[in-house]
Amino acid sequence: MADAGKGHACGVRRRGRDDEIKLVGFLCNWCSYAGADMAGTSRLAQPAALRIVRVPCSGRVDPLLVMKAFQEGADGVLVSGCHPGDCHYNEGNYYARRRLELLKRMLPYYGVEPERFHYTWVSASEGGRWAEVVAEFTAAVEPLGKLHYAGGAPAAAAGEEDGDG
Amino acid sequence: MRIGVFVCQCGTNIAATVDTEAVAEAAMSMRDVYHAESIQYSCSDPGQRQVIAAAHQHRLDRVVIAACSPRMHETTFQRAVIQAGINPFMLEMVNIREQCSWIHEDREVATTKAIDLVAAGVARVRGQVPLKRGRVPVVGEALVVGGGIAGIQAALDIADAGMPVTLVEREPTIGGNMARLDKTFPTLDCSSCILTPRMVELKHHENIRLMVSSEVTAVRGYIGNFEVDIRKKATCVDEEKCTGCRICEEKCPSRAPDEFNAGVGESKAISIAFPQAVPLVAALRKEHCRQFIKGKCGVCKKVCPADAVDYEQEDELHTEKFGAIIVATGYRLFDWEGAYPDYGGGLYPDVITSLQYERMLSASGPTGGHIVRPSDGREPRDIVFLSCVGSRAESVGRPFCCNVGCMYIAKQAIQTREHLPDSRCYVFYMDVRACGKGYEEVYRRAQVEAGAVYLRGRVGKIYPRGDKLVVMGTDTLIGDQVEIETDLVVLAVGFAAAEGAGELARRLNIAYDGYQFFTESHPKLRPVETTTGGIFLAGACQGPKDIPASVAQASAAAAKAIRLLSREDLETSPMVAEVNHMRCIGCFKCAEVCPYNAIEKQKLHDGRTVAVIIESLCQGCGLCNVACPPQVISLRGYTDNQLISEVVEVLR
Amino acid sequence: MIEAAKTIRAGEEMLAEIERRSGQDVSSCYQCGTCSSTCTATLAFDYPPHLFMRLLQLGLVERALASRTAQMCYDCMTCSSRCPVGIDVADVIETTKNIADESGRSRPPKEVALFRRLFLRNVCRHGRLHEAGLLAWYNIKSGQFFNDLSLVPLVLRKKKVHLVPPRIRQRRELRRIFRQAKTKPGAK
Amino acid sequence: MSKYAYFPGCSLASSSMEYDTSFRLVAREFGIELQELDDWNCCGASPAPHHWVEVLGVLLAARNLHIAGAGEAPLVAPCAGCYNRLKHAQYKLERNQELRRQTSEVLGEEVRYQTEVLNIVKMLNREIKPGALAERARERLAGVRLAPYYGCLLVRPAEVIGYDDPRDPKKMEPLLRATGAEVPHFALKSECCGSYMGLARKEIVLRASHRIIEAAVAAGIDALVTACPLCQQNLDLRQGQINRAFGTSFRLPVLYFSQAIGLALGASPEELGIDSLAVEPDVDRWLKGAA
Ligand SMILES: Cc1cc2nc3c(=O)[nH]c(=O)nc-3n(C[C@H](O)[C@H](O)[C@H](O)COP(=O)(O)OP(=O)(O)OC[C@H]3O[C@@H](n4cnc5c(N)ncnc54)[C@H](O)[C@@H]3O)c2cc1C
Ligand SMILES: Cc1cc2nc3c(=O)[nH]c(=O)nc-3n(C[C@H](O)[C@H](O)[C@H](O)COP(=O)(O)OP(=O)(O)OC[C@H]3O[C@@H](n4cnc5c(N)ncnc54)[C@H](O)[C@@H]3O)c2cc1C
Ligand code: SF4
Ligand code: SF4
Ligand code: SF4
Ligand code: SF4
Ligand code: SF4
Ligand code: SF4
Ligand code: SF4
Ligand code: SF4
Repeated sequence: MADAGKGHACGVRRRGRDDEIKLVGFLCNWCSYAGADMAGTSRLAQPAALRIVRVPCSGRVDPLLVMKAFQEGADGVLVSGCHPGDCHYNEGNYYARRRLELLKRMLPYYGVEPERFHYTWVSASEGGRWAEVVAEFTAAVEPLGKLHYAGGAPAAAAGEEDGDG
Repeated sequence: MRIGVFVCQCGTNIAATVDTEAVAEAAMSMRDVYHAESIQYSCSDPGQRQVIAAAHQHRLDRVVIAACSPRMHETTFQRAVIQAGINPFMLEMVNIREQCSWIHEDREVATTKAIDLVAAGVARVRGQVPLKRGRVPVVGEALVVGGGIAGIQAALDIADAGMPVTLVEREPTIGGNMARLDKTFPTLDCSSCILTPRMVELKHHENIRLMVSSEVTAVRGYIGNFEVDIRKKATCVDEEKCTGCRICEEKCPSRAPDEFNAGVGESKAISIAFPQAVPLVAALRKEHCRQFIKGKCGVCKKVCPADAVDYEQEDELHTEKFGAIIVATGYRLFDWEGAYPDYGGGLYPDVITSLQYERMLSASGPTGGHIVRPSDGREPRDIVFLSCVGSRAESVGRPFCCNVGCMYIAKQAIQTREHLPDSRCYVFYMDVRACGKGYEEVYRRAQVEAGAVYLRGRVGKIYPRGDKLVVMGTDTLIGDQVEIETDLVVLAVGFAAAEGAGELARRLNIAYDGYQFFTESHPKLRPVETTTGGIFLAGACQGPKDIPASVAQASAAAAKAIRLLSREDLETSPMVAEVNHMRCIGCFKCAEVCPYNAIEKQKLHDGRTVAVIIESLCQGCGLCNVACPPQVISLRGYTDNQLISEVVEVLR
Repeated sequence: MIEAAKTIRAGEEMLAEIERRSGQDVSSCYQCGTCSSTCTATLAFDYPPHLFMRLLQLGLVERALASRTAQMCYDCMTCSSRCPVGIDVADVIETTKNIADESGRSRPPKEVALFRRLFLRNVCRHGRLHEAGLLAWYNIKSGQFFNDLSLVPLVLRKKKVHLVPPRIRQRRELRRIFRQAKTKPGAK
Repeated sequence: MSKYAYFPGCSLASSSMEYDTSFRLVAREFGIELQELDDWNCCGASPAPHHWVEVLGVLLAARNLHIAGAGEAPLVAPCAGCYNRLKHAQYKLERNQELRRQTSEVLGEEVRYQTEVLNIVKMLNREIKPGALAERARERLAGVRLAPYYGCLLVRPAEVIGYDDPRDPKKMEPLLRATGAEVPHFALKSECCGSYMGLARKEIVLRASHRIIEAAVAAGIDALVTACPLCQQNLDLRQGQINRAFGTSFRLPVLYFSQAIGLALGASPEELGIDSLAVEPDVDRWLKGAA
């Protein structure tokens, strides 16, 4: 792994092999992130393509963020939150579901196969289920191969508009 | 900006699969990283000391720990970096154990992934700013709304803990529905024997201020700092002067419905609901009083020996501050008449509700404890009970279980046998729900000792035949129709939320369900909290409940309130949302989605109305961040920039 | 004895068909018996409505198809209007009955089948019902010569019968309708 | 002057002629024109949807709807059974394209099925204001206790009929009150009378109708008022059979809705076919009582 980290933060080289898919998973802190922890504690082997980004609530996941991930080279994006009715913030996952449903329907217009996006529920106690989700999602995206995103930036890419900068 | 990265080996837990040295080396080439090293056990004391020392040595201002899940040790390392003089929010934990070493086998793959994750952590901490927990002072007094058994219990618990409490009750007396009951399951002890002492204790408690005939009309503020408007309605009786002699009631010529007795019997325009009322003062109902309808009477004023009657009395408006609020507004019976034309819809005098029956059983009730048919005053021989009226019936929009019907039917059947040894009770039921401690025993007693005949099935029709009632039902166990010609029918009518519960909820900004029962914050783990900080629930206002459950919940709510009131001020999480006021367009899409009502409107000097976040209420869910059309809200710690930079790094 | 684990599986498909065509969810019946409590036809049923629902729940669809309940229910909808769950019980029964009809599993009691046959023949022939004719034929064919005979003098006195059958002009169209209905079973 | 296409149905054309005559009379009195539907056929009544296939029931009713569809006027069907079949057919045709196609095929042209169909209660409520009736009735039936009996077919199923409450129908009441009569609550007003089982399973009808009559008599009701020939026959024509079967001696008149209104208008019992009822009410006493 001698050259593993040479790519600078603003650099060009890609970590890992070029032909491997990369997936991003947005996980809510209270249920799914804990579920993934449980899968780890139980040593449940999983495909390695997924990278987890922790968010407080699946309701924090902006569709623009998902599009941004595709734009940055994600071959698939997974969002996982608490089960309906179990949301730590009561209703955050309902909002998430509504928005992300819409997003899923829009994806083909950006040239992204809908299979590359998945929204699911995993609770803190469902380590086994989490491992299955990862395996299934990876298996679903793998045959599609790498995404060559051509959709352009969806209107006003979220980052540039940030309030705290 | 000087970032230090510490890659934990966790013994071999991580190091066996991830090349921690390589990860550290890779980290060194990341922007703003001035130090990176691999540590054997970072959470151990020596490990923590190593981090602190490195921080000093390299003048670090941000720290990334690549180790186990933040859910495991985030606080451990927050404490460590504080010792190194670094703001605890400038720490980022990267999970390379649960998410990496423990779930992968291939060392190369795992190491690459670990580097990705570390890069994301570095990117994220780079966007972090020092945050400070806020503090808000707490008003040390509690408000309890509703004076049923739940409200009484909660008020006493808080007052006993030495904190002042105001109890606001809408009726002229406290006691709620329990005061109307005769005996109470599971032990079948007398309701007023156990309730009255508490009511009296409450009245005389030095820490409790009792406001009857009063209602909450507006609520402002937030946890620790509520400002509440309370309207005390004019009852035309001076509470200080009235001695409760009831002479006025005796002499008053105007009849009025007797709500306390659930419509069994009649009352007067000026009256005291029941002999054990607290406070024991009369109240005048203007809508039934001649003095107010016709402008002449004045009898009560004349006869009152204490000169307590005052027709000129006006409503009083009080505004008070409280740190915590407990809502305990209880229930009423579902309005069954319109929903059940098949049961006569209220037309048959001998079809009564269980609460009316309860009043009849009560020795202090309108019939002096005699069970009689309202139509002709005769003692009934056969009595049919119907469970689940207005409960478990989607067709009338009431799918839920009333939770107490089965038990009070059993109780009433036992009592009926005691009152009328020759009588027989028939109970139509679907399931008998007797799940509490000692409950099944009561149900069995009703069957075995009191000889109640349980018929498994529902009733389709009730109609009069002469002076009797014909009940047409089914016994599903035998699979045939059953008809019972009976003297009296008692309906176990389901629970509905208290009158005006929805309105009160809107004033308090708490959530309620489609039946206007208030919604708890989490059905299992936060059963007495509401989604609004500082407001708690007790008793049947949250859902159908019996007395033991109401009291337990009341004490739990009191404990939560005490916990809050015992603090001088409140620490707030800094990971809250923030609005860029310059660019807010005042659309309030954010406020629509906020589950905690943490967003307020504020008028700026330039005339614009913008959103402001009340930090003590915001729980940091980030819904508003996503909802804001011009994207001018950001959630601290999870800003768009931070999340995007993380995404960029893991995908590199 | 009912081997429930087997019967439920075996009846699954037929039940799904009944549920689809009636739009009712049979599993939502909680066996309260309200439907049965005021059904006037139970006298002629082998299973009162709630047990009919139970048969379906347990996958005993064949029993339901062959039941007198399916045949004798006259769709008064008293049951449906009272079901606390809001199930249209009558529709479930009617749907089952239609399926029994279509698949030739229908076994209405003799006299009921006869009454219906005669009724329809009567209508098919004249276009309108000739009540006196129906009564007469029914009594002859069923062998119950004295059925409702007690009503005859009353009916005659009250001038409630027409001995000459009514007739419509377009009888040919009517026959077409009957033929069509026979050849297009189950257009639902 | 309002105009209606009129579908009498088989019963009104034979065994329930008094319903037909009284209905025509009431219509005439209020200046409503009834145009009998040309060459109408039996609507299939109750057995049709149960035989062979439900399609027949729809086809039979559809032919009538189709004829009515040629005109402008809404269609009134006083027989609750016919009304129910016609509404059912409409309901199914509206929702089932295949059925619509088949029906059109048989009829030889695109089926017209959307004509508004009314029962007698809805129609009279539309045409007669209770106040107007009360004015003409001048309390003629005062002191008489008339209770409406709706039965099943007039009000159920709610989603097809869409008029009145299927469990607690009330729409006959305003006009009945306007006759001057007392209209007490009748608990069994929408209980089933046993339907068309009179021939094949008489015991059902006898038991069901007995319960209704017994309850009415117990409630001190002078006469039941119905809008269904089947109910009327079960309760009236078979009352003798009921008495024999249950050892009772009820003599409870069961009038048609139009007869009750006709009496209030001052029509003679003969004009209204009161004498065709098996249990004849003592109309003279009723009218005297009021006077
Ligand atoms: C027939 C019957 C028999 C029962 N028998 C038993 C039994 O044997 N054992 C048992 O354990 N349980 C029994 N119960 C249940 C028992 O009544 C309840 O569990 C209990 O009363 C709930 O207490 P609560 O304080 O939550 O509500 P409540 O008793 O309803 O008290 C609520 C109080 O809040 C007041 N209020 C309402 N709205 C407002 C407002 N906006 N502002 C100010 N005040 C307001 C009301 O006036 C009332 O005083 C029975 C219930 C019924 C119907
Ligand atoms: C099959 C099943 C399914 C269930 N499903 C649900 C469900 O879906 N939802 C639900 O709400 N409830 C459910 N429950 C009920 C639920 O398990 C209990 O309500 C809950 O676990 C009770 O928690 P507890 O803390 O009171 O007791 P426990 O969970 O029993 O905890 C008691 C603890 O005390 C310890 N202990 C015991 N004695 C001593 C001692 N002398 N000294 C020190 N420690 C001691 C024990 O080791 C134990 O850790 C279910 C129960 C069962 C049996
Ligand atoms: S108001 Fe006067 S008369 Fe009435 S109870 Fe009070 S003291 Fe007695
Ligand atoms: S003024 Fe007269 S009517 Fe009114 S409460 Fe007093 S005594 Fe009763
Ligand atoms: S507690 Fe009993 S009576 Fe009440 S709804 Fe539940 S099952 Fe019915
Ligand atoms: S004992 Fe348990 S399983 Fe049985 S009825 Fe009670 S709660 Fe249900
Ligand atoms: S959604 Fe955004 S722009 Fe609209 S009010 Fe809230 S902060 Fe302001
Ligand atoms: S982050 Fe959540 S709780 Fe905080 S203001 Fe926004 S929506 Fe409300
Ligand atoms: S519709 Fe059939 S099952 Fe239902 S009540 Fe009527 S006859 Fe009985
Ligand atoms: S009334 Fe409804 S729920 Fe009850 S047994 Fe009948 S179908 Fe089932």
